[in-house]
Amino acid sequence: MLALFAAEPPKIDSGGTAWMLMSSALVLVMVPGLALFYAGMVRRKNVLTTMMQSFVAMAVIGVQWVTVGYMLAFGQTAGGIVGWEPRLLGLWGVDWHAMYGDKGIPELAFVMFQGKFAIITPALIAGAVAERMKFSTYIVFILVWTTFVYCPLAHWVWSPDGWLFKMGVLDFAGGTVVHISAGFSALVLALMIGKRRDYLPGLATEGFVILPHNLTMTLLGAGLLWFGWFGFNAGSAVAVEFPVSGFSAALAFTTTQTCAAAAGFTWLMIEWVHNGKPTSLGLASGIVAGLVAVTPAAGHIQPWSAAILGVLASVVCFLAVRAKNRFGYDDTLDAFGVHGIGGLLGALATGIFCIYNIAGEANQGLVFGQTTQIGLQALGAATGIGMAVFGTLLIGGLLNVTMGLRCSPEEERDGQDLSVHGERGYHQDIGS
Amino acid sequence: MLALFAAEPPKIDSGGTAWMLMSSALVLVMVPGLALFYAGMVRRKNVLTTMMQSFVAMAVIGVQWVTVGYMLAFGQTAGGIVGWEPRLLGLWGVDWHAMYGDKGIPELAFVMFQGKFAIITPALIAGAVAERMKFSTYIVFILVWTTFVYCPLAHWVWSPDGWLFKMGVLDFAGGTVVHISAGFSALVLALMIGKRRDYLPGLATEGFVILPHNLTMTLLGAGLLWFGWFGFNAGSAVAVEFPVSGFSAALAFTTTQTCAAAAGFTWLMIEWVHNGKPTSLGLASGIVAGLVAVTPAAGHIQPWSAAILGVLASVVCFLAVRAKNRFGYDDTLDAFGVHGIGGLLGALATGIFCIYNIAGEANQGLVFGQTTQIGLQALGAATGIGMAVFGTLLIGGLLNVTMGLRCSPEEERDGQDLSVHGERGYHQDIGS
Amino acid sequence: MLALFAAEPPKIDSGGTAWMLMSSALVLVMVPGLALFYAGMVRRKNVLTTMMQSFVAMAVIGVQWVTVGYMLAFGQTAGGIVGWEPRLLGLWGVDWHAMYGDKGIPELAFVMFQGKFAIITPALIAGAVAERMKFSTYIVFILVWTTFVYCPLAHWVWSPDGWLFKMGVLDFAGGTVVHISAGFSALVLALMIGKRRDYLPGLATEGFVILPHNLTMTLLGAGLLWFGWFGFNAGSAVAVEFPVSGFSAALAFTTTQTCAAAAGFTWLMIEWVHNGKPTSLGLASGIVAGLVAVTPAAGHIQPWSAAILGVLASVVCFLAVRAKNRFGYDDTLDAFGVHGIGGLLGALATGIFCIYNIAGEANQGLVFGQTTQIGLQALGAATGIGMAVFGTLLIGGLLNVTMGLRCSPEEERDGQDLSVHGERGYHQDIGS
Amino acid sequence: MKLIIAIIRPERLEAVQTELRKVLDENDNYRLTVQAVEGHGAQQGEVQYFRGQAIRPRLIPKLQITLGLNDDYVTRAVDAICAGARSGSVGDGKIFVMPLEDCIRIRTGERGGKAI
Amino acid sequence: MKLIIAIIRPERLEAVQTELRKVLDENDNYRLTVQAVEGHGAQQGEVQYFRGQAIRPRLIPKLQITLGLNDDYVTRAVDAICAGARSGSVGDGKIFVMPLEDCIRIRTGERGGKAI
Amino acid sequence: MKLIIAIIRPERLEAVQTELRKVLDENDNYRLTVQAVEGHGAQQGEVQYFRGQAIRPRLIPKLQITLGLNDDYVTRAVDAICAGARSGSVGDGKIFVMPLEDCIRIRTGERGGKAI
Ligand SMILES: Nc1ncnc2c1ncn2[C@@H]1O[C@H](COP(=O)(O)OP(=O)(O)O)[C@@H](O)[C@H]1O
Ligand SMILES: Nc1ncnc2c1ncn2[C@@H]1O[C@H](COP(=O)(O)OP(=O)(O)O)[C@@H](O)[C@H]1O
Ligand SMILES: Nc1ncnc2c1ncn2[C@@H]1O[C@H](COP(=O)(O)OP(=O)(O)O)[C@@H](O)[C@H]1O
Repeated sequence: MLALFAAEPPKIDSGGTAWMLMSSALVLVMVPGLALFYAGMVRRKNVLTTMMQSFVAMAVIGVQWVTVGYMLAFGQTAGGIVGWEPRLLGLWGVDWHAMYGDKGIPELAFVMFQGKFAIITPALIAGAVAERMKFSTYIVFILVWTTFVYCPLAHWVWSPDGWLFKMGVLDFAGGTVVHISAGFSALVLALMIGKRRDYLPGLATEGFVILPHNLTMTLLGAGLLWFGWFGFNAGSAVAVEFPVSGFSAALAFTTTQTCAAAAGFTWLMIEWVHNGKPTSLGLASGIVAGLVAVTPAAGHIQPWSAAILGVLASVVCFLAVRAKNRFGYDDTLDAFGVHGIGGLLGALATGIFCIYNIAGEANQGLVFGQTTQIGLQALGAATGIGMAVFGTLLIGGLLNVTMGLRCSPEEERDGQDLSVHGERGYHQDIGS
Repeated sequence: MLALFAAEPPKIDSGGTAWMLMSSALVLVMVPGLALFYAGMVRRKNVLTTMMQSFVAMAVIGVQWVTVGYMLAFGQTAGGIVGWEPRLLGLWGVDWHAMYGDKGIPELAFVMFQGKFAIITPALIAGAVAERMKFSTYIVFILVWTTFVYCPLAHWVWSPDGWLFKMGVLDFAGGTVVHISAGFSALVLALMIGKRRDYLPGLATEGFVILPHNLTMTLLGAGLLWFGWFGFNAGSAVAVEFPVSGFSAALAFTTTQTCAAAAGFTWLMIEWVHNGKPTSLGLASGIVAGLVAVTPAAGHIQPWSAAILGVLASVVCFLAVRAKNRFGYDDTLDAFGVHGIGGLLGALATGIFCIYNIAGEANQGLVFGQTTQIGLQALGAATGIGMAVFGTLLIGGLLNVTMGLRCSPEEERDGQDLSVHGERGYHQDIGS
Repeated sequence: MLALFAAEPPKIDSGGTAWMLMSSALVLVMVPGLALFYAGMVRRKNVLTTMMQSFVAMAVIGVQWVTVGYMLAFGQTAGGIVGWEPRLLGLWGVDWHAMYGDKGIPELAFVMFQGKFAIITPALIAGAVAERMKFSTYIVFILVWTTFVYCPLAHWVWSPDGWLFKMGVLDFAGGTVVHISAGFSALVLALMIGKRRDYLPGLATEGFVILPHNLTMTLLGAGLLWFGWFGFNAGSAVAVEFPVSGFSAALAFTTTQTCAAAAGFTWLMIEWVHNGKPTSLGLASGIVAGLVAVTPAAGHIQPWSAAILGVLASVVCFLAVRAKNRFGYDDTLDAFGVHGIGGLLGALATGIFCIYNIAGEANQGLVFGQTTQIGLQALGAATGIGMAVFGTLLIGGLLNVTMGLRCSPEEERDGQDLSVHGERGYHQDIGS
Repeated sequence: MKLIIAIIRPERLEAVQTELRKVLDENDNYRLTVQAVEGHGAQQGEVQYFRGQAIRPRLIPKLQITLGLNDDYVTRAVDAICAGARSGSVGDGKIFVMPLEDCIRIRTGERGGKAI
Repeated sequence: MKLIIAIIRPERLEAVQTELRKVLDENDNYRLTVQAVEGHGAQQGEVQYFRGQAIRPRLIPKLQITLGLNDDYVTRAVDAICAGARSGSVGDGKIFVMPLEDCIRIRTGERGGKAI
Repeated sequence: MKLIIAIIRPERLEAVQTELRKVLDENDNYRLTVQAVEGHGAQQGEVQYFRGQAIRPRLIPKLQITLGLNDDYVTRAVDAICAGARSGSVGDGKIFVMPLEDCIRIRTGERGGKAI
């Protein structure tokens, strides 16, 4: 049957293509990973709705991406603002023999890889509003948000025509596009939607508390996230190198591993010194904080920088999470404290440690005495924050007055699993 | 040490080989995925025996495949009926430096990839007879069924000598060989074995009910299935293209993702409109239905066709599952409704949407005005159904009169975990 | 941006690199797999501390490896004893464009792959001392043990300068370096630390028993271990062949699959005959025993040898686990019985079945009438045992008198989750 | 009024409910409360296996039924529970009958016999 | 002394505890014991869906409160439980009041009223 | 006959069973029923940490023991429970002694004292 394809000389790099497909699969498995990570921390009555907030993103954004999302983010630019290339609608005009740029991989492989990023980003936001956001509104929110906030931002930063890309802002695997945008949107949404009815941080030592119902789920989730993150970060070498599975990928893999390890260890130690109790959730939170922080920097920094970044990530995110308790807003699962702040740290750290800039010039980080890149990074981060905050205010505000952001008080009290989805996560089967 | 291999000039395509190995591993991880998917839906007292039905297939068919299975399915044909090539027994005569065809991969990589398909197919059947099939009989059943139903069918459809292959039937990754064969066998076996003692669908709204004991397991299982399915479908490019990780693989990956997303979303919407309750199990069921339906079509259709197929898959499988309640047979976890019907839909849809046929001629689907391919697809599906139904009637009938298909009433009442395996899935550790 | 890399002609084998990165990720996912496998078998009150024993290895050894571990194991040799190449400290002097040997992969990819082995090895030991080892001491123990036992042993066996390597000892993926070293250290540590307060094997049939709290976790863990083990074993082809994803990798993949399947089935059958109860834990234990035993042999033996080895592995490990009950020491989760004995069996079996030796000469196994290799294997295993036993005695002894090996009796009684980590694995959320 | 606390085998709940329905259900759903408990008694623990070793947990899973009743119904209910729960082997459990001084239906505030 | 056993809706525990605190807490934490149970009664089971099929489990999750009290406090406690637990719909549950002969505080060995 | 309901610390069950065995076991296995409950009282909740924040759940895990006894054995059993369950710190729990009117052994239908 080979004859079928012989007409077209094989320009494919089979190794790079294998790595792209595998990386896409790895990013997909982060979604159940995230579902477990989040769901373990909520109460039994909300475990399914919390998992669904991740899973439904696979369904909804999975369709959105091949319909319009890919075009908006990676189509030919309309004035540097957004992609606009009608032949990409529904991937209608994408020949399945089309190659992606000069990277030796099919365009469809690139479409899929990027699609997974679009799926997981809005799902991160769910962590901030878990246990109270209305499910129907959530679906509409992630659809609109991905279309009007994520896709343009991805276009600005990652498309060769994007204005931030052209200025030289670095974002290897999505510190700004993914984590800053999700984290700051999470904060805004959490503030708009208000606290859970029984969230009383001031009384936390006096008895009114909400406890994670199953931390083994959260730990397994963290493990799957770490696993999948190698695809997320090392797969992002697709943007910078041929072959895709080459030096950049290996570097990104190494910094990812190192930063996560250092951050996990640091968070554990902070807790040990601070409370005398090194918690498993602390270890998992540190791992995730490290993974977030290294994301924008992964292919641009050296392993030892990644170790330092890991330490910083846990210190900064630990403080950010504590700040929540001081300010009293209810970011249920710390989507802002970990993704927003961790992503911001990573974006700036890329400017501090980077060993080459977008033009390929070496040693551009602050540690090498250069200040241009960190300025650019700050600009990129600020843009991401602005886009996230205003976009979410607008979309959230509109949805608030139309559909309502919040489930009913009874649904919140009884748990959305039963009241909204007609299911319970667990049944004891007494006598059956 | 390189010298060792230098004598043999490296004809290996390292990228394609990497993708084949990875795909094989991905298909293997579908087995624990399936175990979780199924086990979450049964009652606590049967959780381990249900998981074992999947895991034991890894052990039993894992050995069967390298012993005789590979030979029967992919050995040189004995009259187009079955493979018969004694040197393949125990892989005895397979030189580990042998290549598989012109695809640049070691033959052993192909053996392993196909072996994983042989493992998961009979494990699918278990879903229909969960909570009551006798464990020893189950083991014998899957062994005999794989040998006498699965292997010949794989030979007919996938071996270049197979009669269905020669006629031009398309089955990219196993709609007929895997899902139709498993799904229809599941139906037959469920009918032969009868309902569970406490399965009373007519009273479902009056109180005698069997509830899933842990839906978070089922959701995680669905996540792992989706993840592994990329290996299942995109790895199946091994049959059609060099390099294995090239355009076909990327296309299959894209259609798999798109169909699953569309189907997941559709099932959720059907439930929302129909009952007012969009369930997590519905979302997971839709995802699986979409994955099943796209399997035979994955590398042969366009992404937009996959989206349509996803919508169809959920509509059709939703109705099939409801039909069960009307007819009153007890397909415990809907192996027939999802795999049998979904696989049949996919096999036919391949004839509707396919963009090239087995000879490489373009635009052969019904949507392009061609009717030959859909006829061939119907023939393939009918053959698969016939083989599954008669094979299972025969094997099941024989086992029924010899070993007995069903566990004892006490074992069923008390759960097989304790009575058959001497274990309980969960212990509360009161006071220890 | 390609220009950046054009100066350096691409010598990278993209397929091999993809496989190395993927294999590294697969070995990482074994760590959550191991965490689940172990944690399911302990009581609820220790579930988090048991999972943390695996996860913390990712953090601690993750940092150790890039700091000193890689240098000690794979740096230029200091007299064949240990690696000593200061430029490798903190990977400071590793240019990210450096290649690893003649294998066409970046050196960093090799660093990462080997680093995952260093992470999982000490985590295996935790199984023997679960539910009673002091958490702080555990962290120090794995750090010191990896540095002074694992790294030198890896140097001896795997570094081209290592003395065991030079003599011709075969250890494809770590029978001696990983499983013997971890298993025998586990035994020594279990003996030093003593039994759990409520471990009374003599009364096991009279009512004082410790039961696994969640076997579904253990089964899922076994599934993830099997999945990840393909990276562990087939990825180890990096040591012997170019391209890395070629014949050796496919062979190792095949023997891994075959041995695990045969072993899983054998253990199940032994239990069935012996107790009349084929348990799910038995199936999982057999799978793991098979995976352990095939590890040193994976790329050196034929598939049929792997099947025989699988049968042997379950017979031998089943007996070893029973011996524990006779001798009365408390190896909580049978780290010695499965990893120590299984690894030893595998190391010797490599000498029995191997089809080529380190010099590339064919048919060197005992079954081909050659005795040299099995002698070498015995030497390697004996060295591994000696190193593990003396190293652990020394490190364990020192830690015993300084930090104490064991948690306090109250912590043991109440569970370390609450007393040490300030968490509970599960909350019922009564009324919230 | 009496309060009955009965310990039964988990697999007998269905039969017990069927029997109780016959004697307590008067065009209304009879009422009862169930919970999972673990029991120790003459019955040997169920044999389980852990890595080839036979073990018998000290405590065996049981169900506890709580049932508030007017005096007239006590004998009938006790007989029904016995009928449904009896297997004849050791471990069938116990029925405890206790005096009940008052009973209040929370929804209405009704008290005594008519609130049962 | 009396022993009160009350069956309530799970979501009402918080309110019940708030009410009990008002009448039982005398510069000391009032004491109570709670457990998860399942109840059968006039209330229809909560509707759930399984693959498109509506099902109503026979048993509904409830909480059981156990409360040992001196006689003076019984009326107040019963009223407080009713106040906190009442939703007005079928399924609010019951309060059972039983005679309590003795009460021992394990820590001190104190008996009777002062040990409650 | 009496029915004893005792609330104890989970980690004390082993000791309580050992003590009860001494006084109740007369060449027969003594009988008892256990269940997991949660308690509220003078004892402060166990401190737990959630993302760096110290929290104390309102309810603390306890075990509840149900024990039907003939009158002669009550004092002994109470003393045994106290001996096994006492740690001396706040939170040791309570023993409630209630009148038991009847007891039926389901397996045999025996009633009263000999069925206990
Ligand atoms: N006096 C008792 N107090 C509390 N529970 C009891 C008592 N007697 C029996 N039980 C409960 O009944 C169960 C069955 O009792 P057992 O002695 O094993 O069987 P049988 O009642 O048939 O002789 C026990 O496991 C225990 O839960
Ligand atoms: N006589 C009783 N004995 C035991 N439990 C009871 C009794 N009456 C009510 N209950 C418990 O109270 C719950 C609520 O009772 P139900 O009849 O549904 O509502 P209501 O009391 O509002 O009429 C039941 O589910 C059951 O657990
Ligand atoms: N009057 C009571 N009614 C119900 N449960 C009680 C009562 N008194 C104590 N308990 C139970 O006993 C446990 C211990 O009581 P607590 O006041 O904390 O300690 P102590 O009894 O040592 O003073 C409580 O958590 C509760 O479960």
